[in-house]
Amino acid sequence: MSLTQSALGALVLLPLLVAAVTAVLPHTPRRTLGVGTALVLPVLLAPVLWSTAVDGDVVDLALGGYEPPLGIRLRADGLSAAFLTLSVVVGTAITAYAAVLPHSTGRRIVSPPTMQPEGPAGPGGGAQPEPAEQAAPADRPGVWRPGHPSFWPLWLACWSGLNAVFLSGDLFNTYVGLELVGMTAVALVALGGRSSWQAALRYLFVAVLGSLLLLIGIGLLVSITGTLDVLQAGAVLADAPEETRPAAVLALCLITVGMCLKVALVPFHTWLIPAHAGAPSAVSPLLSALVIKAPVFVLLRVWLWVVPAGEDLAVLTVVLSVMGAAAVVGGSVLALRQTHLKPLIAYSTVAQVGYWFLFAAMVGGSSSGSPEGLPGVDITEDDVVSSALVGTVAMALGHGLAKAAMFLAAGFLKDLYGTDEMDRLRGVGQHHPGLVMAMGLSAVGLAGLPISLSFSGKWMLTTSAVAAGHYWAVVVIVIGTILSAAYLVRAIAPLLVESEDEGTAVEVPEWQLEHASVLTQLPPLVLGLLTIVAGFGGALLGDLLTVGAPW
Amino acid sequence: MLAAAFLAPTLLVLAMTLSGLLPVSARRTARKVMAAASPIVVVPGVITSLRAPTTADGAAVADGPGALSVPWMLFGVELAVDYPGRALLLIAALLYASALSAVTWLKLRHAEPRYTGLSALLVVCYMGNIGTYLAADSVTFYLSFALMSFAAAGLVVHYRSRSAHRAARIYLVMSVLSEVAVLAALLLTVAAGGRLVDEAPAAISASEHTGLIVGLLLFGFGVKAGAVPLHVWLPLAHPAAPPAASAVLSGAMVKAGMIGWIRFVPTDAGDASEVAGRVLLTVALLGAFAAVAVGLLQSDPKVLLAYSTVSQMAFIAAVLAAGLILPDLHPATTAAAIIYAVHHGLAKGALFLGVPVVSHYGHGVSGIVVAVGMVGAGLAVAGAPLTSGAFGKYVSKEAVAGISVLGVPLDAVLPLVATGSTLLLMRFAWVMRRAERRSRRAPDGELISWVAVAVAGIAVPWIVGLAWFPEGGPELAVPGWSASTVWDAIWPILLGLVLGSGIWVLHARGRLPRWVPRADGTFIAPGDLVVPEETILRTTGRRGSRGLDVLEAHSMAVRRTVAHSADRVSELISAGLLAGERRLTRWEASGLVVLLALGAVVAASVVIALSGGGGR
Amino acid sequence: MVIPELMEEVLEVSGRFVPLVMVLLSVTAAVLIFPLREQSVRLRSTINIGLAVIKVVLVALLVPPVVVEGVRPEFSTPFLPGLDLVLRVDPLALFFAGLSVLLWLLTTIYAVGYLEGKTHRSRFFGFFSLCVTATVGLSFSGNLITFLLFYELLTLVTYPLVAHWGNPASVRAARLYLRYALTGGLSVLVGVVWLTMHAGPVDFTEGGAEGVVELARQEPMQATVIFVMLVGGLAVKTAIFPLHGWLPAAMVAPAPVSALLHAVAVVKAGAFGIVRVIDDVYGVEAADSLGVLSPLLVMACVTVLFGSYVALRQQDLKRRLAYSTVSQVSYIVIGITLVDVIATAGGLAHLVHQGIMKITLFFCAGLFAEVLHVHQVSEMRGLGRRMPWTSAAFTVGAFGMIGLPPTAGFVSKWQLGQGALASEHPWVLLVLLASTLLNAAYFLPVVYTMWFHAPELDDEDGADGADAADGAESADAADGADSADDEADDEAEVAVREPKVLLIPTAVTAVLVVGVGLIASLPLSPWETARIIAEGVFG
Amino acid sequence: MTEVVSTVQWYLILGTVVGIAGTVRLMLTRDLMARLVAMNVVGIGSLLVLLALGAAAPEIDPVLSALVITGLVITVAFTGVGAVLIRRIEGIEDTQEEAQEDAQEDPQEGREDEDGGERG
Repeated sequence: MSLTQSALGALVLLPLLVAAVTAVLPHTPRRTLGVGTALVLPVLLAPVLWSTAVDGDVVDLALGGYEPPLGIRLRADGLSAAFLTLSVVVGTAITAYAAVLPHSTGRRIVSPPTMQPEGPAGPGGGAQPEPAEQAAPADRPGVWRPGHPSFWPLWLACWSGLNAVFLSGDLFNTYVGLELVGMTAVALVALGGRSSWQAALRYLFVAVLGSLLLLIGIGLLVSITGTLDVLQAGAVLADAPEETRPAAVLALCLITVGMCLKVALVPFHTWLIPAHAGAPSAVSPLLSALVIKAPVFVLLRVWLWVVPAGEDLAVLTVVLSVMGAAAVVGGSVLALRQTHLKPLIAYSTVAQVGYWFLFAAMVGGSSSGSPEGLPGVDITEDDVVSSALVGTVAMALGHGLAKAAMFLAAGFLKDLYGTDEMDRLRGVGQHHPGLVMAMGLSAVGLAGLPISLSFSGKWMLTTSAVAAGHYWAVVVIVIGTILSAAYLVRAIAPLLVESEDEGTAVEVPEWQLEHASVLTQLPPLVLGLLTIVAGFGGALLGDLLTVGAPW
Repeated sequence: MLAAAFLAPTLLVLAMTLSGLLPVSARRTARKVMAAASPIVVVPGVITSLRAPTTADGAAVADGPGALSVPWMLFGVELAVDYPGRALLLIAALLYASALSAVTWLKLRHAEPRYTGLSALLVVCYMGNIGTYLAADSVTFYLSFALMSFAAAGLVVHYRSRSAHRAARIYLVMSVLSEVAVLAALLLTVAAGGRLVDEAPAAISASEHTGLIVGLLLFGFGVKAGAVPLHVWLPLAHPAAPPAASAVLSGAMVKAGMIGWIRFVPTDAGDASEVAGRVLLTVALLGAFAAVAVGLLQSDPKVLLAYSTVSQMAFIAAVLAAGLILPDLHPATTAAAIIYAVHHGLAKGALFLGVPVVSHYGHGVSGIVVAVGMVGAGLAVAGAPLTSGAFGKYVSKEAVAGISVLGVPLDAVLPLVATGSTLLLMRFAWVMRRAERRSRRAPDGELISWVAVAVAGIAVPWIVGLAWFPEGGPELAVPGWSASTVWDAIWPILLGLVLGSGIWVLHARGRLPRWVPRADGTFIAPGDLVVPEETILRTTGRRGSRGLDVLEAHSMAVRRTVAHSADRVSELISAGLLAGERRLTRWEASGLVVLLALGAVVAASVVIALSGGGGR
Repeated sequence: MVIPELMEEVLEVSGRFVPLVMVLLSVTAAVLIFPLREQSVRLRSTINIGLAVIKVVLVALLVPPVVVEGVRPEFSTPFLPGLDLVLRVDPLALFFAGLSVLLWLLTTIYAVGYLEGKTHRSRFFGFFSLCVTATVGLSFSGNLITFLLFYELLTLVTYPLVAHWGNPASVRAARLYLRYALTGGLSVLVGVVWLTMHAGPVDFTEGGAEGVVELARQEPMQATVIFVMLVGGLAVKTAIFPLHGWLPAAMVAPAPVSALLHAVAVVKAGAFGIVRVIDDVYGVEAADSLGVLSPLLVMACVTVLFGSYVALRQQDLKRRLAYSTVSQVSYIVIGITLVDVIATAGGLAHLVHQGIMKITLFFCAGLFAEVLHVHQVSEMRGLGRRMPWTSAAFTVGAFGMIGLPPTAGFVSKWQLGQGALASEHPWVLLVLLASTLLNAAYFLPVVYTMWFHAPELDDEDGADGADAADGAESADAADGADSADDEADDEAEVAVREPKVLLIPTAVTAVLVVGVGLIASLPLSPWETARIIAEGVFG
Repeated sequence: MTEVVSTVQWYLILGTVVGIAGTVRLMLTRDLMARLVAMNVVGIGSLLVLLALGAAAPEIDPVLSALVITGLVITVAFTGVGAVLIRRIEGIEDTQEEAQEDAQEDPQEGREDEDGGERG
C-alpha cells in the first residue's frame, strides 16, 4: 500500500474515527479534534490530487485487501479528485469557522436550575456574557443557548461519508456513504433548535425514500451484472444482451428519481428551503455546498460510467433537462421574491441545481440544429459530453465554494443581528466590509460571471449546448444568469445602504460587534476568493476530468 | 520673425495667465506691467510686414523670412506673407498696437475697468486676426478664424451691460453659424485636395460640390464681413465694445471675412463663380445703400460708424463680386479690395478711436488738432481727393469697369456709396459736435494712439498701394491729377453734402415731412433685422420647446406605461410561481409530485419491458 | 537612447510577461489597499499613486518598441480546455492602455483629494484599482475570451464605485447600471461562445480573424447574428441610443468615478470593444460585406444627435455632461463604421481625445460641486471669477467638445469629417456639423455665464463686479485667469480657494486637451498613432 | 426460467406493491407517526424486492443479501432519528412541561448511538 493509497483510505476513515472518538469526549476537546482533522485532511488530499492531476493515474485501494465484488473498494479518478477537493477545501473552511464561532453550530436547551452543566467555557457558551439569562425568569426551567456540541461528531461523520461517496469504487460503498451523509445531515439540521425540527423530519423522509430508490436500483444492477464495482458493472452492461436493457434502464430511472429527491431538483425541492434556511449557520453551508453534491456525484457516476447511453434514454434526458431548466428559472424567480436572506440563498441553490441537470440534454445527444459540419467546426459526440461534464462539474464545484461562503456570511449576520430579514439588515454591511466582500465575490461565483469557476462551467456548458444544437439551453443559462444577478444584488445591496427609516434598523450591542472579529470573516472571504481564483483552473479541471473518464 | 509675430503675443498671454499663480498684490503689479508692455507684441508683426519679401506676382517667397512651416503642429501649420497678407498684417499691427496703447497707457483712474483682461483679449484677437491673413493652409486659417471670433466675444461683452450682453449673445450665435459654415466649406475643400490655401480655389472648382462650397464660404465669411443680411450683429457689437476694441473690430476683424473670400472663393469655377458673383454683388449693393439709410436714423455715434462699416464692406464685396463675375478682372479687383481695405481699416479705426478722444480732448488747442484729424479721417472714408479714400475708390472703380448692374455700369454706381458715406459722416459729425465734452486731460495713450492711426491712415495706403505693389501684378491705376479724376472723386461728396445740408436745413426749420422718421434710433433699432429675427426666434423657440416638452411628456408616458405593464406581467408570473410554490410546500402536494414521478417511471419501464419483450 | 535599447532587451528576455505584469500591478494595488485601515491615508495614496506612476512609465517605455518596431509581447496561459487567456501588446492595445493609465493616475490624485475625510476609502480605492486592472486587461486582451473576462470584470468592479455613497439613489443607479451592463455582457458572452464554436478561439488579428472571415463568407446569416449580439452587447456600455439609459443615472457616483466612467473605463471599454470586433475580429472588409456597418453608423449618428439634443435640455451640469458623453462616444463608432482609413483613425483618436476632454469637464464639475455646491447650470454665474482656474479648465474642455481648434476635439472632428467625405457616406458630415452646432448651443451658454455674468453673492452689490477673463479664448491652455486689475481687492474677496490636489489633475488634463491638439502631427501623438493603427487595419 | 421464476415474480410483485402502498401513504399523510410507519413499510417493500432479485439468480447472490442487511440497519437508524424528532415536535405542540423534559434528558446521546449503530 503506497503512501497515496493510504492517504486515500485515511481520507475516509480518519474523520469517521475522530467522529466516534469525539462522541464520547467532553466538548472542548471535540473542537480541538475537529480542527485537527481539518488540518490533516488537506495534507492527505495532496498526494491523491498529485497522482491524479499531475501523473494522470487513477488511485485504487481495496480496503482490507478484499477484491471485488465483495470488497470495499476506494478509487480516485479525475471526477473523484475534483469533488474530493471541494469536500476538503469547503470542509476545512467550515470547520475553521465553526471552531472560531462555536455558537454558529446550533442551539441547545440548558436548564438554569443546575446552572451550566458543561461550564461556561463550553463550546456553545463561548466567552460572551449572556443577557438572555437575566431576561429569563427563574421559574422558566429551560433556556435556549447558542452552540451545540453534537455538531462535531455529526459533522465529522458527515465528512467521512462525503469522502466515501466521492471515493467509492463500488455501488455498495456509495450507498453506505450516502446514507451516512443523509443521516448526519438530518441530525445537523435538527441542531438548529425547535424551528428546524419540522424541516429536519421532512428532510429525513425524503432522504430515506431517495435512499430506498437508490437501493432498489443498485439491487437491480447487481442482479443484472453480478457485481458492485462501478467499472466492472459498466463493462458488463456495455456488452450485455439486449433483453437486460429494460432492467438497466429501470434501475437508472429509479436511481435518478431517488437522487433527484435528494438533490432537490424542481419539483422535489420543497424540503430544501426550510432545511437549508433553518439549519444552524455552520450547517447550512455544509448542506448546500457539500451534501447535495453527493447525489450529483452518484448520478454522474451512474449515467456516465455504469449504464451506457442509448436511444431509449431520450425521454428521460429530455424530462430531466426540462426540469433542470424549470429549476433554473423558477428557483431564481422565487429567490427574487424572498424577504429573508437564508431562504433566498436556499432558493438560489434550487436554481443552481437546475444547471447541473442541463447536462442530461447533452448526454441525450445532439439535436438536428447542431452546427456540425459548419466551417471550422469539428465536434464529436464525445466532445459534447466531455465538455458538458467539465462544465457541470465546474459549476457544481463553483457553486460549492460560492454557496458555502454565502451561507456562512448570511448565517453570521443572522446570528449577530438575530434576524435575516433583508429590510432589517439595511446598512449593516458597513460594519463588516470583509463579509460583504466575501458575499460579493461569492455572488460573482453564483451568478456565473467572470472570473469564477462557475463562469468557466457555464462557458463549457454553453459551448457544448451550442455544439449539440440545444440552443434553448443557452437561453436558459442566460436567463438564469440575469435572474441570479438580480436576486444577488437584491440580497447584497441593502446591506450597503443606510436605512432610510432609522426605526427599522437593527441595533447590535457593542460587545457583539467586537466579537465579530476579523477571524470569523476570514473563512467566507477565503472561500469567496477561491471562487474567483478557481476560475483560472478551468483548463486544469478539464485535464483532471479526463483521468479515468469513460471515453 | 514670422514665428515671433505669433510667439510674442502667445507668451504675453501665457505670462498674464500664469501670473494668476502669484499672490494677489504681486499679480496686480505683474499684470499692470505686462498690460503696459502689451503694445510691444506687435513689433515682430510690423517688422515681418515691412521686411518680408514677396515674389514678382505677390506670392510669398518660400524658405524666406516670409514663410514658415511647422509640420508637427496640428496637421502641419503653414504661414506665408504674400502681398495681401503683408498689407493687412501692417494695418492690423498698427490698429492693435493703437488699441492696446489706448487701453493701457492711461492713468489708472482713466482706464477702463478690467483693462488688463481687455488687453489680453486684444492680444489674443490680434493673434487670430493676423493668422487669418497669413495662414497658408486651410486648417491654420480656420484655427485663426475661430480664435479671433471667440476672443472677440469677450471684447463685445466687456462692459457687461444689458445691451453688451445682448450684443454678445447675437454676436456669438452668428459667429457659431459662421464657424460651422466655414468649417464645412473647409472640410469639403481639403477633402477635394485644397489643404494649402494656394491650391484651395482650384480644388474647389474641381470638386463635385463647388456650388455648395462656394455658398458656404459666402455665408460663413459674409457673417464676419458684415454682408447684408448677415450684418445684424455688427451694429450691435461694435458700439457695445470699448472704443479701442471697436476700432479693431471694424478696422481689422471684418477684413478677415474679406480675406476669406479672397483666399478661397474660386474664380474659374464657371457658373458657380458667376452666380456667386451676382449674388454677392446684389447683396453688396443692397447693403451699401440700405446701411446708409438705416445708419442715418441712428443717434449713437458708434452705431453710425458701424453702419458705415457695413456700407464700406459692402463696397469691397461689390468689388470682389466683380472679380467673380468676370474672372479677367479678378487680379485687379483683388488688389483694389486690399488697398481699399487698408484705407478703410485705418480711417475707420481713427474714427472709432476718435470718439472718446473728442470727448476728452475736444476743446481748446487740442480740440483743433482733434477736429482736423477727425474731419480728415471722415473725408478719407468719404473718399475726398488727396486722401487714401480717394486712392482706394479710384482703384476700385477702375477695377470694376466692364460690369453693369441692371444696365447701369458698376463703376457709375459705386461712387454713390461715397455719397452715402458722406451723409453718414455728416450725421456723425453732427452727433459728435453735440456730444458731451468731459474734463480735459493730459495727452496719454488714447490721444497718441489716435494720432498714430490717423497719421498712418494718410501714409500707409500709399505705401501699400505703390511701394509694395507687386511688379508682376495687375496694372494698378493711380489717380492722377486730371480734372476729371478730381471731379470724379468730389461729386459724390458734394452730392452728399448738398443732400445732407438740405435735410439739416429742413430739420432745423421743422419742415421735415411728418412721415420722415426721426433720427433717434427708435424707428429702426440698431441691428435692424435682428429685432424681428429675435422675436421670431424667441417665439418659435418657446413654441418649439413647448412642443418638445409635450413630445417628451408623451414619450415618457408611453415608456412608463410599457414599463408598468412589463412590471405587471412579471409580477403576475412571479406571483403565480409563488402561489404554486406555496401549494407545493404542503407535504401532500409535494408527495403527490413524487408519486407521479415514480408512477411515470414505473409505467415507462413497464412499457419498455413489454415492447422490448424482455422479462426479469 | 539608452532607455529604449534597454527596454528592447528587457522585452526580449521577459517579453511575454510584460502585459501580465501590467495587469498584476493593479491587482497588487487592490490587494494591498483593501485591508488597509481608513486612517492610513498616506500609505494608501503612496501605493496608489506609486503603482499608477510605474504603469505610466511602463506604457511609455513600451511605446517605441511596439509602435515603431513592431514588437508584440505576448503572454498566454490555458484557461479552459482549448481556450487560452492571451495578453498581447499591439499598438491599439497600447493606445487604449496609455489613455487608461495616464488618466487613472490623474483621477487617483483627484480622488485622493476628493475623498479626503470621507468614509470607506479603502474600499473605494481597492475597487478603483480593480477597475484599472480590468481596463488594462481589456486593452491588452489578445483574444475574445480574454476580452470578455475583463469586460465583465469591469462591470462588476464599477458597481461598488457607482454605489459608493450608499444612499438609496446611488444604489438604485448602480442597480440600473448593473442591469444594463450585465444584460449587455451576456449578449456579448453568448456571441463569443457562438463565435468560438464556429471559428475556434478568436484571436484579435489585424484585418480580421481567419475563422471569422471564413464564417462571414460561408454563413453570412449566422455571422450577422453573432455580430449583432456582440456589438449590441458592447453598445450598452458605449451608451448608444437606445441603450444609454444607465449613463445619466450613474451620475450620482462620486465625481472621480463619473470622470473615469465617462472618460476611460466603462464607456470607452464598450467603444474599444466595438473597435476590436469590427477591426480585429471580423475585419472591416468582412463586416462591410455583411452589411452590418451602415445600420450601426446610422445608430451612431442618431445617438450623436439625440445625445446632444437631450444634453441641451438638461439643467443639471453633470447630467448635461452625461448626455454629452452619450453623444461624443458615438463619434468613435461613426469613425469605425465609415470604412475609411482617415475616419477610422479619427474615431480612434477620438477615443483618446474625448477621454481627456471629458475627464477635464468632470473634474471641473466635481470641483464646482465640491467647493461651491454648484450643480445647476443656472448657478454657474460668475464662476469664472470665483474659481478662475477651474473655470478656465472647464472652458478648454468645453471648447474641445465643440471641436474648436486647436483642441484635441478639433483634430478628431476634422479627421472624421475628412473621412466621411472620403467614404461612401458623405452625409455624415451633416451630422458632425449639426452636432457641432448643438454642442456649441449647450456648452457656450455655460461658458458665457461662467465668465461674463456677475457671481451671485449675498454680499455682492455691484452688477459689474464680474471678472474680465477671456472665456472665449481657446488658444491658451489654462488661460482665463488673467483677471487681476484695479478691482483685485474685490476679486480676492470673491475668489475661493480651489483645492490644489483637485486642481492639479484638472489643469494637467486641460493642458493636454490643447497640447494633444497642437502636436497632432508629431510622431507618436495620439492622432499619429491612431493613423498608424488605422493603416494597419486597412492593410 | 422455470417454476422458481414464478415464486420470485410473486415476491417481486409483493415487494413492489408493498413498496408502492407505503410510498403512497408516506407521501400523502400528514400524521407524522403514520408517515414514520409508512416509511418503514416502504423499506420492507424494497427489501422484499431486493431479496427476490437475489433469489432470481441461479445461486443466491451474497451481495444482494448484504445490501438487504445494510438497508435494514439503515432503515432502523432512520426510524430512530425520526422517532426522536417526532417526539420533540409533538412535544412542542403538547404542554410546556413535556417539552422541557424532553430537552433535559439530553437526547443527543441517544442520537449518537444511532449513528454509531449505523456505522457498525
